[in-house]
Amino acid sequence: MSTPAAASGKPQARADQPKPAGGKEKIAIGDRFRLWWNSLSRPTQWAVGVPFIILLALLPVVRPPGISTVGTDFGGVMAQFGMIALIAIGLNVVVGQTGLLDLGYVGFYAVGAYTVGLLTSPDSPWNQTGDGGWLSAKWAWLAVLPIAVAITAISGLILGTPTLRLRGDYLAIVTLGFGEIVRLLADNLDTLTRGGQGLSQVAYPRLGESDTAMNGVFAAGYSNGGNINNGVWWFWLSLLLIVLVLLGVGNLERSRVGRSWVAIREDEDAAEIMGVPTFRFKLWAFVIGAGIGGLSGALYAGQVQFVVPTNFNVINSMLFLCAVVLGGQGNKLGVILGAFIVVYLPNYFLGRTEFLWWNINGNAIADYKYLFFGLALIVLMIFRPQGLIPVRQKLMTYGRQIWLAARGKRTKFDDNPAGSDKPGSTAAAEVSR
Amino acid sequence: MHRVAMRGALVVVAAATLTLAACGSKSADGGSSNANAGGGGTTQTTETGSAGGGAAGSAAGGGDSSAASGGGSAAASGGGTASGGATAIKPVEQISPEGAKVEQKSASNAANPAGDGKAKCSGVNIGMAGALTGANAALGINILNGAKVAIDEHNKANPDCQVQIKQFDTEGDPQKATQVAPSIVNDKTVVGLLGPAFSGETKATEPIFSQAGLLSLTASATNPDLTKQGWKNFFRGLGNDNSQGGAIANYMTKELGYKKICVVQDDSDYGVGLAKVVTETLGDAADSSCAAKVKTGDKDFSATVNQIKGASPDAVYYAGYYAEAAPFVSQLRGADVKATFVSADGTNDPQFVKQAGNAASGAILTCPCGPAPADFAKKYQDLNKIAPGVYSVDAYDLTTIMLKGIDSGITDRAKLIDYVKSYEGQGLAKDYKWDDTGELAVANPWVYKVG
Amino acid sequence: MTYDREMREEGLDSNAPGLTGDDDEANSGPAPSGYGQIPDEPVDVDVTAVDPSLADPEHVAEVVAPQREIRTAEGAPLMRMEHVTMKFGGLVALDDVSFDIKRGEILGLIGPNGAGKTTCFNTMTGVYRPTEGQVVFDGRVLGKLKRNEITRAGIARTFQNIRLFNEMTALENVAVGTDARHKTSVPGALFRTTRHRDEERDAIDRGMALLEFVGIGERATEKAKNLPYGDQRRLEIARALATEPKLLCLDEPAAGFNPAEKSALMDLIRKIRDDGYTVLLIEHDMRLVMGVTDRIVVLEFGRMIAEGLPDEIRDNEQVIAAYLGVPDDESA
Amino acid sequence: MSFLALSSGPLLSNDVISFDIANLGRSFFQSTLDGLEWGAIYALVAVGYTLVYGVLRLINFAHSEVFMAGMFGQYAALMALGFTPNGNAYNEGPVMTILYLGIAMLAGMAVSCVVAVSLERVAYRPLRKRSAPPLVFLITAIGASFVLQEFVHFVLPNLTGQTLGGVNAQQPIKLVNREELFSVGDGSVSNLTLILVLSALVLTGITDIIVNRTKFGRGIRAVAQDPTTATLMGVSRERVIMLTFAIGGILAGAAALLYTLKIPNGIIFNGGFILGIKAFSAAVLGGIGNLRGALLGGLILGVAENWGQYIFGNNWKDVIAFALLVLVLMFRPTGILGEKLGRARA
Repeated sequence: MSTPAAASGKPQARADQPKPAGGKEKIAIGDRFRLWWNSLSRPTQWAVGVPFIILLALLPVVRPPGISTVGTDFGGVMAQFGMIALIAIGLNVVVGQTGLLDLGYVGFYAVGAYTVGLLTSPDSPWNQTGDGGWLSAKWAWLAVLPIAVAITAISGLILGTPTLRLRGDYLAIVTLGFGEIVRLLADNLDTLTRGGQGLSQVAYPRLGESDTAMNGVFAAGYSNGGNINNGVWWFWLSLLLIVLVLLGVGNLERSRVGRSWVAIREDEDAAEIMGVPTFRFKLWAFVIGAGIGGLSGALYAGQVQFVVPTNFNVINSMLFLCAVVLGGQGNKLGVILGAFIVVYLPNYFLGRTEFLWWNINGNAIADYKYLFFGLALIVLMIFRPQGLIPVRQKLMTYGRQIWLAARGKRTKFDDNPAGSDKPGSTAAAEVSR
Repeated sequence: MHRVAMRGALVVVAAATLTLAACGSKSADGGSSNANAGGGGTTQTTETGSAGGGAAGSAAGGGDSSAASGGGSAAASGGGTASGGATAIKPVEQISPEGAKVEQKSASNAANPAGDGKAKCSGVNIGMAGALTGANAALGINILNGAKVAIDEHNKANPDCQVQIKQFDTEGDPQKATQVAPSIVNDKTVVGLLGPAFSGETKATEPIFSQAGLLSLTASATNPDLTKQGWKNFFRGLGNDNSQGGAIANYMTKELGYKKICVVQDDSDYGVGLAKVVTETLGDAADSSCAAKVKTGDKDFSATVNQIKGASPDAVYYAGYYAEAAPFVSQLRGADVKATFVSADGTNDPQFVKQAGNAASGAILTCPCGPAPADFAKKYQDLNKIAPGVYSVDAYDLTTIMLKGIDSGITDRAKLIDYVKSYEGQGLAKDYKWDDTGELAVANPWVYKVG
Repeated sequence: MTYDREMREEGLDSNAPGLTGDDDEANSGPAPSGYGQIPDEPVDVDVTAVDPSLADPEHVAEVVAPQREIRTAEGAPLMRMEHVTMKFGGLVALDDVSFDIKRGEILGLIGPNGAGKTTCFNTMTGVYRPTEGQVVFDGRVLGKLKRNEITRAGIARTFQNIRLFNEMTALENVAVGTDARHKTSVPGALFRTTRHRDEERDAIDRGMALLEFVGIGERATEKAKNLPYGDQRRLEIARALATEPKLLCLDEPAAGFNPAEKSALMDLIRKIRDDGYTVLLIEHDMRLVMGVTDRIVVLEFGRMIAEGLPDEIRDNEQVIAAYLGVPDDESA
Repeated sequence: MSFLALSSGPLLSNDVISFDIANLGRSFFQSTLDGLEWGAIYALVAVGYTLVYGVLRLINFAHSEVFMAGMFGQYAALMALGFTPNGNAYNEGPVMTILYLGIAMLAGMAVSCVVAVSLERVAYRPLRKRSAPPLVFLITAIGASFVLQEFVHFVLPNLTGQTLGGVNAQQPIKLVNREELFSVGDGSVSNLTLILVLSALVLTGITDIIVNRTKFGRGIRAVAQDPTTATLMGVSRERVIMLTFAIGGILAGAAALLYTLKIPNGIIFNGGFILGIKAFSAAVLGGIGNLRGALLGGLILGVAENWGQYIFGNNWKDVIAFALLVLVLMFRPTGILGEKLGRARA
């Protein structure tokens, strides 16, 4: 976003607008943050956002005692969080922004993982990493990554073309069926996928190979002796991909595409009548969501180096949906928080025997996670269906111009009139920009 | 008015049900109290475990598994007669890879975790990794409890060497396991690991343990591939699927003289691998026209049963878990298929007999695990409040081996690996001596029969 | 009932029975708000800060109708209904209806309840395909066009029960309308091509101008659902105008308005016409129709019973009979 | 079907998916009879989906758990009657067996009904009051489904002294042994076949009569067609909705008993999930909102997937059911008999 004022040459007068004085001090923190953030130039926004991301990236390296997990490796948990966060972002495009309930999203995750598995596992008849294959062992994973994304996106196209004409609730069931079919196919086509035996020794990025880390930093056994192990590296990789995907999805959101998606979600018929080619944009949402799901699946296959159908149960679809709904449908940062909760909380309790001042059986709590998530879904839907961080989408590329114009008069409001503007939500929504 | 009437009817029915349920729980108590006590096993999601993931409960097969004890009399009618007496899984014999019977040694020379009581150590612990929660928890808990018996005996006898067992829950999920593994490695007090329990998670995590030079001694992961990866730290404390499958196949053709056998497999790693070995070893005796595949979680096998009925085989070999084996054998018998039902450790569980009832009788089940001697079963019961299950004895033996290593003064991981590599001795379940790859030098499975 | 079913199968009836409670046809007010919403603070936009030239109404009017054809080809037929018959099952909703809409006029379509106004309207806007006869718009037969293509062909409409995109701001609502003329799609947006940037700029410039044109420029950043009822109606009109239509169809735009609001609406409709648009108006309120339209078509029981200037219609006996036959206080 | 196309592709040879049409020919009648038995169960569960959908436009995703609760309900009642689960068949004589089955069925119906109605009360009604969008209902239903399953999985065993629920299937109580009555071609018609198919016909028949002929039914149809007018005409919408859930629950309870007669080992916390999806497919197949469609769809789905499993093998059964669902929705989303509750044909 280059400075819009300069580009259009029109809103020069803005700076000269008389601003009613005296109100500024009384704006709520969230508003002030948002105003401040919106007034920053793009480079400054980056300058603030990047350290925050770096801080997040350092979390599994520092492992603060109260935050780190006990029963499992925090780095590994964060790696899983990264993958589920990607999934949540992808699913959010479909469910949160376009309003298409996809209960078979795990199918795309599986397609992505199996694409990598089939092309790089020595167990697969289509393995391309060995003799005569066109993939070098060193770059196999990175080379297959775009292929996995593309194939998953195509699978989204294949599923979406016939089904996206259906009503919303039918679509939910069809996608559920699709998710199951993908898993059952992976199970039944055992000459290809080895069925329940799974595909092992899937390729992973061979980076940072050295004497101490013979297979690179992404290999299963890697650890630098301290807190940095392969899980942390996978987390960093996912974080990088999350930022890239967020930029892309953000660009889409603040454009005609995002407006069309939200319009379809709000009122599909009205959108169609207002000239939105709804089918085409629903298909785009499906394809983009699928591609992101496939990307996450490819990460999964690389990290675990082992793909097997049981990991792609429908119940995982529900868990992904949980992440999106919990965090706040439509809000990119919200669903990332949702993914964090879904992954982190059960792991947090795992192996823990005390929490604050109580003695607890952490394993039992972790065991009951679906019960808790189910309850959370019901309660949330009744009392706060918009999720923890409600959506505050920005749908105009040059929307900042309007925000700045609104600012002049806004300071007239002495107090935050609604009082419901969660500081976190605005912060989150803005960082995503 | 209708509304009132309907509400009233609802309340009456609900109250009646509750009353019935309340009375009933008392009268039916005797026969059902241990319906779940033996622990669970896989239900619908088998995860990736290849080691008898579903196997749980008492493999001891002794009289203590009062699975279907007594024919329940229908109290309400007074005249109810249920067919069926006490059936249980009983050990028959130990067999060699060729299917021949092997003479058992007495267990009196088995290694004792108590040692001489003079061991000195501090800050040395043993880790245990396996599913402790989730659908596959039963197996992990059997192993953990078996290990606890050994630790308990050791710590009581050796006041100067108190060893703890640190539990790490993997849920049997490979991805979860890769998250847990670094925690185990980073806990420097853990010198040896009992586990991982399943083959899938072992595949995923062993590079981590291998890299860290941590002894990994599994009591239940039976996938043959695991010892072919060149891991120097991995030892398997029981026979793999090949030894079990090969032996039972030979046993069926040579000892029992079966000519025609239908091999049915489920879709788990375990079932697929086992069925492959059995089919290969059976050779011509395996009838491909009635070979079938089923799914974990299936309860209806009508097509497969019909197929088998048409082939009239001497035996049906099922490679899979008890949750499917029980309805499968019931439906086979219901369709008047008289062929012997043969299966392996996945089915070797009291739940199998409970759920299949009389249909299970005569079934032949193998297990690389040995039956629990009576005094072990008693100690186990006293400590853990439930009966020992599949792999409990093996876990006890393996923990004992690690404890003996610790008692001999070993405090670092590399030395413990060396100790196990050169170990040779008798345990409660079998003799322990490993070859270069980490397989047991002699691994003879046990044959059990439901009767 | 039959209408209801057809509507539902067309998926048009957003308030289909069931989930949304008891507000079906009866509630034509703003969509039920309050479900799971976080109230947003009202924000007023300084329109001239966005674009100083918006202070000039002439400029605004020009931006609003970029391709306006004021007084060109005025009076030539823009849309022709040619012997249109519409049947639902055995029920004849429209029976051999023929009339024209001429460029630059405001045509009123009236009739008592159940006369087939809405069916006629839906046929004209391409929601229904006529059982017999055809609708010719600007030389093209509205036969096989998809609904979004019809909009791009130049027919825009508002809804009797307001159907805005509630979670979007007023400006974003209008921007969706402007998108009907935009060409870039996912690749353009993803990589921020020049054309995409131009179109986004156009969305803001025209969007703000349209909001200012209908008189709600200050509320540009407010969510549609939080706008007052009257502003929502205006926003719907702005959104329809954003698609750059040749024909603007207004479906009972004055429903729920008080006399003062109605008179303001009449001014707005005239202003739209003067800006070069052709307007089709369906309305219950006779006073409003008589006051603003150039020509009126009257339907009863699916048949066209009269067509003419407002004064002629006022004196038409058939029309009087039709309206007196139904005790309808609004016709007074 | 979609996977047939796969098998003829150049990359996949026939051993990827092997099929044997002749096998179906050999067992044509048997597979059809098996399919009808399944179809009967699907049909009864499908009625619950169809009724609720017809009235509320809501896919009651948790209906599979209503069915599951019914299985546990009838099981508990049988235990209360003194039957000890032992996996073997009891022989009580025809009169007593029918009596016991009747009690068990009533208990199953009662439990299912209570669960269904409470679900409506606790989860759906608050949403209706807030005019929530359909997606919110569906997500709530998924949450409710989780909660009910996990309740039986973890909580129920603790409440019942490990007697009910838990990770394992319940030890079966078999009251009826499958016995052949007569044979048709290669198939044998057993006592169970008759019980299942006749029960399904009778129960859906009764429901059809209730919906189409009684005052209650008129209320249901009125609300299904036009809630506003129905309310104006004095029909209590809330009561009709509750009644709808109750009827759906009762039939699911009946289906639960029939299911356990057929598959005695099926009583487990997650035993309803896949069956529920298939029953929903059956409802869609017949035309959701259409009672007779549910019966027809159930029978067709049951037969189709059984034929399929004879052709492709046991492990393809679910794929066939789901593929059928996808195909139906793609090509005839209104199902075989079309939608709309109470627009009775006849």
